[in-house]
Amino acid sequence: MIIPLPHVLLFSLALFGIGAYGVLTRRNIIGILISIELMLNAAGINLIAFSKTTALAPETGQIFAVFVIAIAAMTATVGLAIVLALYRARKTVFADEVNLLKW
Amino acid sequence: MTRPQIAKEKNPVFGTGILQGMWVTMKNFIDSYFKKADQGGIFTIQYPEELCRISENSRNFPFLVYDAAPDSPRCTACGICERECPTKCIHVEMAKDTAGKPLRKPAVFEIDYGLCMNCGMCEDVCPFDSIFMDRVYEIAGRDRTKDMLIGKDALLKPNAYFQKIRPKDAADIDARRKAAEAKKAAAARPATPPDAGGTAS
Amino acid sequence: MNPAMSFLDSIFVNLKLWTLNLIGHFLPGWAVILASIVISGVVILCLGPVIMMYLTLLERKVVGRMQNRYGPNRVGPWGLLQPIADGIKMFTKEDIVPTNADKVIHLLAPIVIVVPALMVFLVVPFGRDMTAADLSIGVLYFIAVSSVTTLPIFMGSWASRNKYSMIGGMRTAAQMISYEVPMTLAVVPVIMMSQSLSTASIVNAQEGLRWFVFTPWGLAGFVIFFICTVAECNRPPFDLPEAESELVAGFHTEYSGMKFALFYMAEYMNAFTLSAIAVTLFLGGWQGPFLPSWVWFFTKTFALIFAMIWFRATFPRFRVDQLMGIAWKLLLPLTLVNMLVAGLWYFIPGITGWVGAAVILAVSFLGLTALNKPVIPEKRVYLLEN
Amino acid sequence: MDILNFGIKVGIYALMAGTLVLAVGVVTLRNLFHSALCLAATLIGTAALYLVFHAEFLAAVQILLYVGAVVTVIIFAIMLTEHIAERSVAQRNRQSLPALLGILVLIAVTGRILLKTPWAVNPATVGARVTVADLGAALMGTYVFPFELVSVILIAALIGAVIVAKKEKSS
Repeated sequence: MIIPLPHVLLFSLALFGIGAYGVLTRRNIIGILISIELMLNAAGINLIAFSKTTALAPETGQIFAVFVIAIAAMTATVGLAIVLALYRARKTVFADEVNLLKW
Repeated sequence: MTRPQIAKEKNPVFGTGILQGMWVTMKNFIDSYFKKADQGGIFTIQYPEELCRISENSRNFPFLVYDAAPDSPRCTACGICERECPTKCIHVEMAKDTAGKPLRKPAVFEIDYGLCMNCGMCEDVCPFDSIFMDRVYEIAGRDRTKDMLIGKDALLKPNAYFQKIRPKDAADIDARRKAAEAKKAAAARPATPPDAGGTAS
Repeated sequence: MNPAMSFLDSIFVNLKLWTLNLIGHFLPGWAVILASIVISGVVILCLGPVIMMYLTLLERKVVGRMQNRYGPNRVGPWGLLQPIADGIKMFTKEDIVPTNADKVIHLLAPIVIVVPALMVFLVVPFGRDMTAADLSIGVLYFIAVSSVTTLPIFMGSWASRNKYSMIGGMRTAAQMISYEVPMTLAVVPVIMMSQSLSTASIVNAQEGLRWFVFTPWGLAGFVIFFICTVAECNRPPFDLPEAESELVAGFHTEYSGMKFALFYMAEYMNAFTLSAIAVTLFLGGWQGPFLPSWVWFFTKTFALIFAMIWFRATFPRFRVDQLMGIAWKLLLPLTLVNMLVAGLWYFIPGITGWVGAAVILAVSFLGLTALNKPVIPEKRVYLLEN
Repeated sequence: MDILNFGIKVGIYALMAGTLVLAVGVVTLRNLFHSALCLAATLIGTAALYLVFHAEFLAAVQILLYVGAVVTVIIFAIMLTEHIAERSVAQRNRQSLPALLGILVLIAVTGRILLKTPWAVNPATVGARVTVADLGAALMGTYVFPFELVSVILIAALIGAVIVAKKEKSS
């Protein structure tokens, strides 16, 4: 390892925090999806960093990072399909305007 | 509404149409190196080096014909062409000798190629078979008043040139002129022709 | 191989080693490493644009010949200086930015598009030991980097604020994503057989005349890969994103001068690198008898580029539904069958495997074409309302 | 070699900082298209970080799938719904400040835990180079069940996306 592990973890923590902030504050659903991608990415960095330093088998983390990427791709496709359907039905992409099920 | 009948596919095997199309372009590519223009090769003409073959009947701007020497043209400065020209692009002045007596040849003969519309009226009306339509086309100029105004010296071209560019017309005209001259000579054999120098060929 | 040939074969490698030795005499070790990177980088950075310039000339000449014309032949002997004249023209043209354009992205798009186009050169094996960086994931690197090309096209089309650009960008997205799938899957059999992702070892696996294209799965894979290649670099007949007759110029409608030149450059460099990768994967790369390795490589690559130009001169443009149909309904299933066939061919030795593989491929191809009968759209009747 | 090492180290930290700046851009930029582009740049930065950890395969997959596919799909969706996301419309809800505070607390606490934890670095793992073949063997061996599961979910997502986004035929 050329740089210490905690630094990498801090970096991915910051990335995760930024993503979470985006999820909490964005109104646009596509914006929320983008922020979720950031958070998943932070998880991927963590997996890789651990697989390089503390893992028992070096490939474990990479395998799970592959899974994370696959899941992220699915999130994007299904989420965006829902956004498009929503846009077609209600002419909006803002999360707080989709409040039909709100009490 | 009935659906339009689609023509039966000519190629039974999928993909042969594609290959046929590709063969057409490939043949063109190969032919462009090995075949002449009329056999399917390249027919582009490389302009400044080689010029277009112009058909005999092509016409554009008028010029004057002389027989023996440029200072004795067929033109008699009668001014018919000047009068008949629809765009008035011809300007003729008759030459005068030192005594002020008019000679039967032009002193000034100018055609404004910028005005000329290539109608060929001058050629039709000329009674002396002097003015004909030329086919030069590399006459671009930078100034439309100066460069397009063509003077007598540039307009005068020998009969040989006329025979070269329009051999059929030139032969007809020469034959007619010869016949007319012979008739004239036969009629006035005792006397010397008044303008022998001008029209003898 | 006689000594003269081996000298010619490794002339560029030796030149670089000699230069590095010279530098090693004067400078410390880290500078030599740096210089090694810089030399390869500079060669690639020069090679890319030069190849692009002469590809434009080649294309214009060949298309001209196919249309019974000469093509450019005025500037310099045989028009050899024409690309330079074009370059000067591009440099001196006015740079127009639309008023409503997103200025920053409009500027960034043509710059960004050149980066992946140049980066792909890194893994191209130009000859024996002539790969700039023999990455262990070479082929994947190539696929990954070339997939980024969609992004700058999107940037350009969106930032122009022009409906033609927008439609062009949308079409690009659909087309490039669709054709990436069969392209990647067509590579899989090659990776299965050579058991490596590195371009250099893939070429080494095709030693002698055992090029992958001479096997049933290799031929099918090559054809599929090449079709996808043509589609990936938006060349006719897959040039819907920049269809002149429908979309003016597609995503680069609003670009002029040097920015347009950069788009153009990226396109031609992509055409070159994609052909080069096709050669590497299926046509044996630099392998070949008698001639130096790099001569073989460039001969094969330019043969493929010639084929691309040939397509351009021959075929009319696809319709959008046909384009998508070919990618998803014909090429994708065929690549899946091809992977299976490659496995069978590997485990059934001798003539049985060959014939079996060929038969399976032919049958699945015919079956797929039969299933994909061209749809004749219903004739539309527009009733006038009264 | 010291200078080279130092340079690489500085480069890595600069890469991290740049990636974070771009990530901040992703969540703060008003124009969604810009933030999607920032996302692409962030993902490329992360891929470069993967290279630092000698995970070349992951880096390539990251670029191929994220930048090549996911970001493209996102931009596609942005373009299709674009005229809604105009400048005049508020792009952020009213919980900015609480969210910021909460995130800062989260980062502070977790960061402290991170720094305090004695990480058991496995020297055998640090030295190991994972090749693509190793990954393939692991995927087809130890992890074959999750692998198959992911492929099933992928198919489900594919079909689901098509069904959800399909335009219903007007009767």
